[in-house]
Amino acid sequence: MIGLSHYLIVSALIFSIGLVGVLRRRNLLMLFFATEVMLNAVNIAFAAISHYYNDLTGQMFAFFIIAIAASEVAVGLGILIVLYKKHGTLDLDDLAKMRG
Amino acid sequence: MLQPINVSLESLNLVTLAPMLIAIVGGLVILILDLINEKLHKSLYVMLTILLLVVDFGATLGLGVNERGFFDVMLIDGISIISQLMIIVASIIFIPLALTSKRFHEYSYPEFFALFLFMIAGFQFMVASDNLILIFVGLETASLSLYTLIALHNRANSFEAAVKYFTMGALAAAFYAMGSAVVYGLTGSVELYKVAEVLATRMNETGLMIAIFGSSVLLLVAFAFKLSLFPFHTWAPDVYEGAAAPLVGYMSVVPKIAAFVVSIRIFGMYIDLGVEWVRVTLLVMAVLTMTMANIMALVQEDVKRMLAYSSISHAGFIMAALALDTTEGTTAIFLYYALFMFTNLGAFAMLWISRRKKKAFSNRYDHPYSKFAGFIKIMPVGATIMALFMLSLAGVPPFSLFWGKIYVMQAAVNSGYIWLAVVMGLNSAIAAYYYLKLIVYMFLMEPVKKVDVIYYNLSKPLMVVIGFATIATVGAIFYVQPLVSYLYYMISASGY
Amino acid sequence: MMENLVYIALFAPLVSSLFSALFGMSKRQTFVGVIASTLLFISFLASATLASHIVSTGTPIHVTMMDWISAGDLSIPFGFLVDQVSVTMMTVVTLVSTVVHIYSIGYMDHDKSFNRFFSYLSAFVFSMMILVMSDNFAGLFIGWEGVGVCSWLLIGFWYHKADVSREENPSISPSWAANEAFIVNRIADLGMLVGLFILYWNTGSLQYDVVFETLPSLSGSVLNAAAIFLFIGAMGKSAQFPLHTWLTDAMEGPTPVSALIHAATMVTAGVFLVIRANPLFGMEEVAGVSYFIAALGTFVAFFAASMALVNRDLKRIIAFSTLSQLGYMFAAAGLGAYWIALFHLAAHAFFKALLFLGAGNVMHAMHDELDIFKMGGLKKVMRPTYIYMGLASLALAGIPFFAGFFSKDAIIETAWNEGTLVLWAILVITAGMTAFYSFRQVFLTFEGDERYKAFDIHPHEMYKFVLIAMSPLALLAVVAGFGMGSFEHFVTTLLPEYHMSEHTHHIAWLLGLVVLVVAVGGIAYAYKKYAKGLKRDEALENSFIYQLLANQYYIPQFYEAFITKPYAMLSEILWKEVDMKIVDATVDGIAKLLYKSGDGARRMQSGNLSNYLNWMAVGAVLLLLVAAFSAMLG
Amino acid sequence: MDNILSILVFFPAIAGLLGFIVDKESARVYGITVAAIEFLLSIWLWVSFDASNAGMQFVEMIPLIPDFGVSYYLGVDGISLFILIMAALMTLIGMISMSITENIKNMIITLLFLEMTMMGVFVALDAIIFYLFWELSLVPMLYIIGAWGGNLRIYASVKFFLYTFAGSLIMLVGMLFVAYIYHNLTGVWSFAITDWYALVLPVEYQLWLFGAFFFGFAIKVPMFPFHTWLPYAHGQAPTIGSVILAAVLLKMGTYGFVRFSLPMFPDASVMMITPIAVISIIMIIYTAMVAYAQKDIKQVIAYSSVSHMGIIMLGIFAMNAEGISGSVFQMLSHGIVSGALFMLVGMIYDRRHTKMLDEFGGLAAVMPKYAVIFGIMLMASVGLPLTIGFVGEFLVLLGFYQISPVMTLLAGTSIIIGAIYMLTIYKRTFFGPVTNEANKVLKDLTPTETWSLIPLVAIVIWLGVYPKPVLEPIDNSVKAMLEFMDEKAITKEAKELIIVAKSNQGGA
Repeated sequence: MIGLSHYLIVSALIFSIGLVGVLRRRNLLMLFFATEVMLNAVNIAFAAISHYYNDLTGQMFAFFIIAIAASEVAVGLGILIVLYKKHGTLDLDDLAKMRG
Repeated sequence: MLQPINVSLESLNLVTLAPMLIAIVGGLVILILDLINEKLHKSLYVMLTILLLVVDFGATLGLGVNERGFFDVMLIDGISIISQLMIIVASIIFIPLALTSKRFHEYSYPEFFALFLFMIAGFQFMVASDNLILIFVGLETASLSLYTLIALHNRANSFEAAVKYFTMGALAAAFYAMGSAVVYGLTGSVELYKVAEVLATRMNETGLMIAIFGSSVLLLVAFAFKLSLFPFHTWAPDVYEGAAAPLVGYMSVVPKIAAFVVSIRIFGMYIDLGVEWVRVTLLVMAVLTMTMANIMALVQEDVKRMLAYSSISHAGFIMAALALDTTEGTTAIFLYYALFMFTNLGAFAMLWISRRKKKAFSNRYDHPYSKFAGFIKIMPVGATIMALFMLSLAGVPPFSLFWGKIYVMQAAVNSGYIWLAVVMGLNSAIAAYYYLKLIVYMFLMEPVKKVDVIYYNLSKPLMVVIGFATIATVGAIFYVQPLVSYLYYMISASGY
Repeated sequence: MMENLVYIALFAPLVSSLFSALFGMSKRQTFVGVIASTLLFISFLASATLASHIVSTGTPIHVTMMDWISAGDLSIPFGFLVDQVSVTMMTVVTLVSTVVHIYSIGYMDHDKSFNRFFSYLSAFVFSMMILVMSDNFAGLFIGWEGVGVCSWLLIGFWYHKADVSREENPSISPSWAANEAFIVNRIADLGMLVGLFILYWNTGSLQYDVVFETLPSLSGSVLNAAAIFLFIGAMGKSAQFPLHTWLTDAMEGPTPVSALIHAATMVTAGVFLVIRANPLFGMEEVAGVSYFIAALGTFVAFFAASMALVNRDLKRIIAFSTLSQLGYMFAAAGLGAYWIALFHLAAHAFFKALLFLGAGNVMHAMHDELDIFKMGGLKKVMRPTYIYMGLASLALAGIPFFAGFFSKDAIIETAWNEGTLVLWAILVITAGMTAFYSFRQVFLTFEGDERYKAFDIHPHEMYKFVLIAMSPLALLAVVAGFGMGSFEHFVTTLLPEYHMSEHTHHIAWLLGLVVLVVAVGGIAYAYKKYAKGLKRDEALENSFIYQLLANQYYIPQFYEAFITKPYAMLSEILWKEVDMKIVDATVDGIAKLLYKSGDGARRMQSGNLSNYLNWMAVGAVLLLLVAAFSAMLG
Repeated sequence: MDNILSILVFFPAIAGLLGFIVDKESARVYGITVAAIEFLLSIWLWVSFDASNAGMQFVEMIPLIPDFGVSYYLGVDGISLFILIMAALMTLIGMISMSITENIKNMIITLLFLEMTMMGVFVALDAIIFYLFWELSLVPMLYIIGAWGGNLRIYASVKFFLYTFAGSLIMLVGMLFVAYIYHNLTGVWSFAITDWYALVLPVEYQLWLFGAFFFGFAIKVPMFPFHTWLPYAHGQAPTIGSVILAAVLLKMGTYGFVRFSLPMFPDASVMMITPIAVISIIMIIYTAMVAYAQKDIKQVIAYSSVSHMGIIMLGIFAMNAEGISGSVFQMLSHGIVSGALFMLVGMIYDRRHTKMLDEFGGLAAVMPKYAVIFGIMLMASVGLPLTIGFVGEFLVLLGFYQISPVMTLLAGTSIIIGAIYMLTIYKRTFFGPVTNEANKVLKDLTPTETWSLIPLVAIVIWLGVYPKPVLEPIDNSVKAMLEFMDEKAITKEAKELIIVAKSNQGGA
């Protein structure tokens, strides 16, 4: 029987995968995807907990997260496009003009 | 069969939403105006924004203390009112800085002003709710607007800054969301007051602690990022360097006020529940933040970057006040920011007036120290005012921040954290070095180049803003009393 | 009326000093000297009148001018006490001063700082008057320090002279000698101050009368401590071993200064202090200290005389002799014969001043040449001076019936009387040495062949008025001794009486004869050796003893090598190694450490976004760790 | 005029603000006039001061931040009165003798602000107001040293600022803690020193607080080993800066000990006598030796300041009226004398642009007036009786003898080693032949210089001969303070060691 804890473990695993992605990826676009993965992991957790408590709040939160993730992508991609126009690359190792 | 939802308009208490709605509607109005006529001058938008903010201010002022509204997700308690007021005041001071004598193209976009107003609404939502969902929505609304505002400065550095901020912000958002999920899983609620109730009954369960660990650490990461606490501060210097000076001044105050309010609600709750290690963790972070930021600020070559580190260090100071979790500590947070706001905005405004399109003094920096060498000879009044801001930041009495500092330190002493007060004192001494460095450059050195146009960007509105900041900085001794007593009243009224 | 006289006696020198100071920077004005001398003479007259008043009435005059310092329970007034002891000193001081002032008009004739000289000289007299007249220890200390400063100013009067090596001039330079004198005196002054503190905290006052009244109720250790520290003070001013080196170096000053300060008055202040504080020094409890004073005095008498034996410098010989005579005075005071000490003090003042002034004449004549080996036969051109110096030397040698005979003899007798035979023997031998070196000097200067001619010097006698001015001293050097009886009667109303025992009294003539024989022997030997001319004895002069004496037992060199130089070196080390490299470097080190750690810390700010994100993750882990730790600890 | 203290504090500040309008050419006259008026005001304060009243006079109190207990609370007693007058006098004389011409207007304005802070420190009776002026005084001094100083001026000024700033922040924590205790005991917030006096603290608290205040004061004094900023500050500062630094700013530290540490922590003060005395003796001997090794005249005087401050510190901890009154008097004496000495060094520096001892020699022949005044100041500095320097030094040593004869003896070496370095520089500067050609044509003091020094000479002699008008009010206040301390002390040792003057024991 698949219970709440299974969902949560899956969620945690996906979250970790996303986190590793954020830490290891060098391409900004991939990095954004990784954060989306993390947010979706959270969504799984919310949905599962919501079901567990039989309470709609969690699902509501999940919807909000989806919405926010979407706008994040919108804004993020916008910035990436200008950046790409300026730099011609999305490799974040090239993005270190400011330091110290 | 679902029952039709029957909600009375009165129980919604929509007036609690009024301030945010004013900002949002105002933003929309600006966008519509732009649709109607594309050639409107930025001064129109500036004044319009100010007007809207004044109305917003009035609406906030009119709110009654300790009210809930809109399905009880809005929480209008003392700290939400004072933080909203501070956010609005800071915004009112900030926005005239758009009226420089030279053109910076972001201000010619009406979108800038619309985004700005949306951002304010976002912050207002953050502080006016104890619902994790609404906080998240407010946080993201504000952050996304802010990323865009930074990027609008339209230089390579500002894009880099925006990307760094954005990426790390996204990660922090994920942490926040995960933290909320854990809290929700623990208690079945995302309303903090309910969370606190549930937790209070279950505090003796051993398994609970691990979950609290998880939730608080996850949330802490998210807010430590927002508050630029060590080691989550790494974005701050780069973003501050990349963004336009006034926006930096704004960023070092307003988002932090909002984040602090949320932190007070969340971590204050944990501390109140008796989770002592949250306090310890916060204190460790606070001390690390003020110290590390200070020593890194020592070696900066650029004034703006130095000020970035300095604001990080100040955030550490305030974090320590938060960790005390006493009414005085909480009052100290707001008092400190209320005073810091003027001085810091003033200082960045001074940088703003010296901003040139080309980097005349250094290949890398806009505002290297050497740019200000002999400033006293070029612009005596400007140098004196800048020096006043620096002295205030260093905590030299009677300038404004001194009062904030002693209030924080007194709060620490009162809670028995004398070592903390001593650490704060020593940090202030270290910090004095880099503020002094600028004063030394301005007053004691000869100008490096024959640049008589350092005050390149000066205009009347900027002078007004700077003048206002100066008066607020110098005359602090006269308004600290009413300010403290108001803040203390509001905060103790809302039970913090 | 008498009170006014007190003020006149005290302040006339001050007025004189201030008046001369007005012209201190202008060119030489004879009237400055004349007026100064007149004022000093007025002071002398006032003192003399006071003396006769005291003699006739026997009641001391005590005036309090005003408050000086009062803090806490301490209250020090400017109070002046004219009693038998102080009036003696006043008279002696003002008399010698007047003579010296007049003398200086002639002696300093060609000096461009003529006016300044009188200003300093009168200031000295003023300080000396405060010293002797004060009615409390603090006031005494004012004068004490005041004479010190004036001595500094006057020794260094010819400040423009450059430092030379010790071989060339044992005193290096006037300014060097002045500083030495001041600093050495300061060492003793510290002792004196501590003495005052002891007295104050135990008696609650610094007034002589209060202090002396309370003394009997104090414990022995306190009394001893007070006596020791006061005597340390006295040792400095009176140049007792080991603080004696400055006195011979002080001869760098103009000769009138040597006469007045370093012979007649200031150097006797130490003796005066012991006499003044006789209620303390005379106590049973401090007998040890008093005996030490006597022993030290005896030792110094011999020690100084030994150095005088071989010295070639006219003034230094007299200086050593002064030192030696101070030893005599201390011996008397230490043995309890205060009035004898005081008497010798007065008598010595007269003949020693005379001797110095005579030496000044010689020096003037010889164009500042002081080496007696380069003189000789001066009696032809300087007969009056010869007579004066001869008389003074006779007095010094203790030939009957000159002043020194009475006073010195009494001291030697006292030593016998106290049963301190060792002291007695040394004092007797010293008397012989005194006679020898005095006449060695006189003969080498005035008798024999005219060695100065080889150096192309044309000596000439001093001005007439100067010689006349010296006459009162000559007179006193001759006759003062006859006043001994009445003097005893006069001062012992205040000072403890001192009587020889029956036995001593009995053999007094024998004792006197012994001394006389020794003294005459000394003179005779000197005559034999030097009167006919100078025959240098290379072997003797190169002998160890001779060299030891000529180099003042190498004490100045010792001080230089073991005190002055190490002090300078230590100072240098403290500054460069400790202050700069440890104390200051620590402070700067902290600052640098902070700065360096800033440099280190900024490396985490690599600018690379990936790094930043990793830092966030690291931070999260750290937070977990901190949380776990504090949860476990809490 | 009940608010004369406010006038004293703010008159120079207002004048400083108005000074921005005054024309550059007239700035100097403006400054002198203002300083003269200020000085007259301070004299007026003295005239209307009631010498027989040992308590605070001309008290003003306006609550500023009542919620926090901060009020604008001023008052003056015998201890602070004369330091005020001296501060006004030294500012005036410093301005008159000032030779700076570059940026003169800025200098004048800075000096006027500095004067405000100095006045403020000595009249403040509220700890926060005290702290406010205390810190604020650093800023004008930083500018003076940094803008008109020598080659290392920036290093010196920053070091001065940061060092003092760091110390005083620890003191601030101490102040906050006292306020907290006061609040705990009474339920009222107050930073008023007079309120704090009433606190009887446990010994352990006293010790900690004493330590906290010690950092603030000791660095300012400066006590060994916190003294190294001073030689730099003095060495680099322009003459006027050194004069005011030595005359007034250093006194803030010792004044702090008298105003705060002693009456607030009597037991801790008594327990700390030995450590402080040891430090003081190190200051006295060690820095005097270091002074002897200096090659630069100004550095000699700078180090000698440290040495003299050691005497003052020793006197404060004598715990009897003789010592403390003497100490306060010595503050005045040191202010006048070292101020004058710095002015004198400045005058020769103006002529030769060097302060190195090697460059000089035989100046007495070339500049007799200068030599005379220097000599008088030197004698005052080594504590010659009948000069101002003796009274304080004598009383201090006398007072401390009560505590420890041995330490007094050690401290007393100051009269010897003080003479050593002072006479050495005097000899090397003024005596001997004039060897350096450049010195042969030196001009003696100008009338301005002479007349700015003569008042100081007059004071040096006047207060040496007749110190009573000054010593008496000081002594009254000190006696009252000691009596108060004695009553308040809780440990037996403290009760024993604090000596209440007999003349003051009437009631008991």
